[in-house]
Amino acid sequence: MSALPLLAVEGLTKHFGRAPHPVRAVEDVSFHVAPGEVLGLVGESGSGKSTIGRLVLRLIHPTSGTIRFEGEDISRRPERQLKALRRNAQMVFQDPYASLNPRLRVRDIIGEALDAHRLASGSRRTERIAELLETVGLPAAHMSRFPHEFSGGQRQRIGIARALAVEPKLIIADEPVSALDVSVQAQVINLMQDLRQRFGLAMLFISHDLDVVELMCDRIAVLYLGRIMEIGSAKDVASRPRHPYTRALLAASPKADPDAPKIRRMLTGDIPSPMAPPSGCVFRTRCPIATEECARNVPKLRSAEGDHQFACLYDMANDERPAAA
Amino acid sequence: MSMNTPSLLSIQDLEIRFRTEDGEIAPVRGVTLSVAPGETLALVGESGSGKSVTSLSVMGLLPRPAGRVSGGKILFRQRSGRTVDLAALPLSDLRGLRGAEIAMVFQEPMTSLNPVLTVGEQIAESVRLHMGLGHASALKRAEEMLDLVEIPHARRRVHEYPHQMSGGMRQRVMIALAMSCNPSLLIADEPTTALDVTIQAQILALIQRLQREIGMGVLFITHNLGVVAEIADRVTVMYAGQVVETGSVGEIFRTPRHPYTNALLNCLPARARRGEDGRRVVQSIPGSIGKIGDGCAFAPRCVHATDPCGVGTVLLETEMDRSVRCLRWREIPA
Amino acid sequence: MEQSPLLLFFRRMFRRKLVLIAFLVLCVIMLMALLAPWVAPYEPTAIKVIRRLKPPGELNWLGTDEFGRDILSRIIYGARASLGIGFAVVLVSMTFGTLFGLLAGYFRSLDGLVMRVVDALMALPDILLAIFLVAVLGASAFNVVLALSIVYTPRVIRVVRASTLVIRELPFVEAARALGVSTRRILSVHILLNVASPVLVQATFIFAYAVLAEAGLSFLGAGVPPELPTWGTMIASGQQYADQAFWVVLFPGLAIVLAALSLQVVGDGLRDMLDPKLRKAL
Amino acid sequence: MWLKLGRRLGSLIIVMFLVATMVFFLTRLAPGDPAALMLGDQATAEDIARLRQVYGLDKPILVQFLLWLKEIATGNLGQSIFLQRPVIQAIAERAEPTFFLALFSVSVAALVGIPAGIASAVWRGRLVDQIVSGLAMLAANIPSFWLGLIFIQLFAVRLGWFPVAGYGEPGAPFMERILHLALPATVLGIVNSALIVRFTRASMLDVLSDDYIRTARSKGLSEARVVLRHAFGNALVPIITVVGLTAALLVGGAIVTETVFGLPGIGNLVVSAVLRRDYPVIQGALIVVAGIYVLINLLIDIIYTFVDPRVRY
Repeated sequence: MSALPLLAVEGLTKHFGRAPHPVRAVEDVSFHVAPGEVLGLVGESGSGKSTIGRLVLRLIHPTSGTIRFEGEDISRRPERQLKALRRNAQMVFQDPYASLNPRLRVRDIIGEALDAHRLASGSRRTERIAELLETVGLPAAHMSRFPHEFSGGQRQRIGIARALAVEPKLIIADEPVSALDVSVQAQVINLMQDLRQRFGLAMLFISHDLDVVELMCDRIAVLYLGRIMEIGSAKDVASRPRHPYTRALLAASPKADPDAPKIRRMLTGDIPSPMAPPSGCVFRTRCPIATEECARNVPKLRSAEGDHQFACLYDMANDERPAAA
Repeated sequence: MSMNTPSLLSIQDLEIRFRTEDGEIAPVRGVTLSVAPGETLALVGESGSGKSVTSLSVMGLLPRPAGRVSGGKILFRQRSGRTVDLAALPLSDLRGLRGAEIAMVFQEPMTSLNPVLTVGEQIAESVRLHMGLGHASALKRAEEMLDLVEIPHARRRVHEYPHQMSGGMRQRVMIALAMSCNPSLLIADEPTTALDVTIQAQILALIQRLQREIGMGVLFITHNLGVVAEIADRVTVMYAGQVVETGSVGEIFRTPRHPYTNALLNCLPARARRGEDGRRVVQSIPGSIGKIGDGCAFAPRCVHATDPCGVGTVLLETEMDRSVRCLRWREIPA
Repeated sequence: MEQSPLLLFFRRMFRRKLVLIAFLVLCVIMLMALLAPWVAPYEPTAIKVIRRLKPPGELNWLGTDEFGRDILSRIIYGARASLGIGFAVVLVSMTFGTLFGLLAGYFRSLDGLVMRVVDALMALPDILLAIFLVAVLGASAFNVVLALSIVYTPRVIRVVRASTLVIRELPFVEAARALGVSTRRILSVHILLNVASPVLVQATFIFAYAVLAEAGLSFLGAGVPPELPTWGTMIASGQQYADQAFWVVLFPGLAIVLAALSLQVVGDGLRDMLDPKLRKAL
Repeated sequence: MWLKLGRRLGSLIIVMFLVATMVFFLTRLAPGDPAALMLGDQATAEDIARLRQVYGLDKPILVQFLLWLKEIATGNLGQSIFLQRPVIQAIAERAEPTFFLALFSVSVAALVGIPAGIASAVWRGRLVDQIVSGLAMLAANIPSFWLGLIFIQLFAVRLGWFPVAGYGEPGAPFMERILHLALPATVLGIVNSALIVRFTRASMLDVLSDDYIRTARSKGLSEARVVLRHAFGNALVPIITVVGLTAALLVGGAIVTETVFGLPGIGNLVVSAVLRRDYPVIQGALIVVAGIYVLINLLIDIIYTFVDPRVRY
């Protein structure tokens, strides 16, 4: 990366609850996002992907690790000193219903963002709200309506307009299209692509849907039980996965093509509880190539080529198979 | 296939009405579909399409007294060979079929099992009712069923409560419960939607295996086109309470006839195409399901709609084993 | 779609006829209380010994009490004290209950302390706590209000806290925090606006409870001083004459039932209307 | 589970401590010197001073508080000013009528309330529901003392079926006691059934809309089995709570009813103590009543572990 990263996360860890059995939601996660770049966080439940998003925005406090935004460590800052972060990083939520206060009009929902940072007032405020609504493809006249008068897709647009109001550099999009129907999902994906290009937004795009992530993101990080399994460019991760979990995840996602090969290789068993993650490699209990070695040490991320990294003792691409498998 | 084999389930021109605060609505207004023995029919649609309501009406589980079947037939061929109209069957007779010949698996494994009864008791209850087994042998049967759905340590887990199991395990229990009396028709209402991808794959494989072994017909309700491609023999697509197209899974994905089916497939991120500026863009369908008026329900969002689409009733045209509800399907390039 | 929210509110609210009737009854009672000097046929304190314990009739529609005072007039004046005390209790307990409920629900550090105090207050039956408080504070209308407010504030705290706990986890609150909206605004706009409806419903219930409790206290002789006519004191002083003149006891009691019942029905109507879960199920 | 119960026990002890604190300090707010009050009008300043010393009233208030806490922790609730005997003894003498009144009332309330609540939930919106809900609403808004007076007029004075008031002669047979308790228990049963009906109805409605009820129906079970086994089994926890709390609150909350019916119970004791400003008795009664409430709460928690497997494991 030539440019200074917009966001750099180092050794980020979050435990919920108290010892002896805390929920290990996020464990030693490191990544960075360059200005204007979209990084996808993919994983199943318990992978910690949403927790990472909230940690980055400091909506919850990290247990350890650092979060640098534009070079400044914000991981321990008190709320009072987070004004700049709140201006520069925003969130778009999964649930288009619960993410808008049902008692406020659209005008006030978006206006609140402007007020909080004293960005516009009076008639300039109204103008700006109208402008934001039009940016996300809603008529300005809708500003005096309440959220319940909109469909799911329209609400999601309002949520995006609210996030854009402070002109952020980074958007954390937490499953922004998962609750939407396919046809509406496509509308919102395209809108986010447009906005990204128009405003040069960087994004942390959190999703469980590999297809959506591959479409939206420049790079992808695959998470399992709070740890990064694999990280690299979208193309590399999706078409040349190096980690057995990534491979399994890709194989398990049904393709919308009756001629595509049916799902054959399948992971057995359940995702372990984040309260009692397996020792060593957290994936080993379901891994088709796990060996005794895997229980001993947590595998470090290692480089495949370029900035494509994966955390496995065995490189499936280079036939580094364990003797037993 | 459905032409030659007599159907197991045949829904004809079904209409369902609900009383609401703002008057009566008809979330289902013209559903025609059929499931042959041993076949999987996927019923596909987005939210508000009426697919779940349709499935509930087969079981007679519409919320009462608000909802009712107001038109059409739900013909079901019983094991005895007799064909009955489930929509007109007295509730007491319908109860004899529920769980015995028609079974259902629901979307939410976390909440679909009774939290205060062990999973064994819940399966055994059904077995005792329909198969007339005693307490001990019913519990034994429950254990066998857990084994059948690949739950490890079935002997021990039969005495566990739902909250002691993961979502995937609970969905297996739901399937075991549904299969416990060897139904000839299984209705699966979004059975994998609440599950993670890797668990979804397991459950889909399980349902397919059981279907092969037991030979039941499956009505599989889903919004996920990937799952449809994975599991279905034939597909029925619904939009705004109506069936708009039916065909074999290959036909639907390769040569969709209804503009909605076509547009829906093109909304998939996997079908994104590179635009002029080099960006990959997915197609989308403008707007959302709005008020349903005269004419074709999809017309307001359809790029091919012309004036005639907005008036009158559009009928479901059936030709061989494909049907489509569109005035212009012959003219529209696939 | 564009309809006056207030109109919509009333249309929804009064879909059930009973709610409308209760609301009207309540309005009539309140109007009578307000306009007592003009509405009441007699002075409530006018003693006429020759006409003591007269049954309901043309002169005294609801009969007279042991001093020959007109029962209807006393009920109308009694409404002032009974409803006035009830209303005051609602105001006080709503204000403090909402405040502490919001704080306890939003700030985890305050929660333990506030809720233990609430538990302690609720470990005593309403009437026992009230009678104790009045005994310590001294019997006066003000102290009755104070005592009943202390009794009912914990209920409001519980309701507000429970809603706050749910609402503060909702994404729109998270969104506000991510925007850097001040905590005060989050509490006073995002949370307060959304707990307003359960609080409003609770208010009507507490009004009814307070009217009932005040009557109970007065009846026990631990409420307002007996010379002030309230529905409770009327029953208390009439009690010993009930054998000869049942109306002395019957009518003030009916007044209590009518007022409390109307309040509850209106509260129920409000809840049915405001509770989206119930509305969807309709 | 033991951890949970232990934690619960801890918070209940804190609650008791807070009740004691509140009772002690609020009593001190009361006008008048307790010693002067105890001795009556003819007391001299010397008498009062001596008594203050005997009762430790001359010590700093915090010390008094701690001493008092120590006393009540060991079960000594002090001496009644007017009854000339220990408070604990006065309360014990009054416990029997209160106990049976609470027991019978809560039985009446539960036996009427639970079936009515279930019926009204199952036939929601139908005539049964309208009647049950209507009656429950009415019952909730009848002052119990007034209903008591009306009942006395009707069933005791006019019809003569039941004794007008009191608890019978000392040493009277239990049947006679029951006769004396019949009217007050009915009154309290009616008034308290309202809450149980509404709670049962609400929990049943809640449960009936749960997903597993649909599952139970999809198995082909009869509606009776769905309602009684699947729904009621799950609604049991909130219903047990409300029945238990009703019983707990009746122990000290039947004050007015006890007064109307002249039952020599704890409520009656409190009322006379209030009227006589017999603070040790008031304090003692409050502590005992709160203690019973807290114990019943603990009992409810223990019952949960039998009813709900989610708590057990």
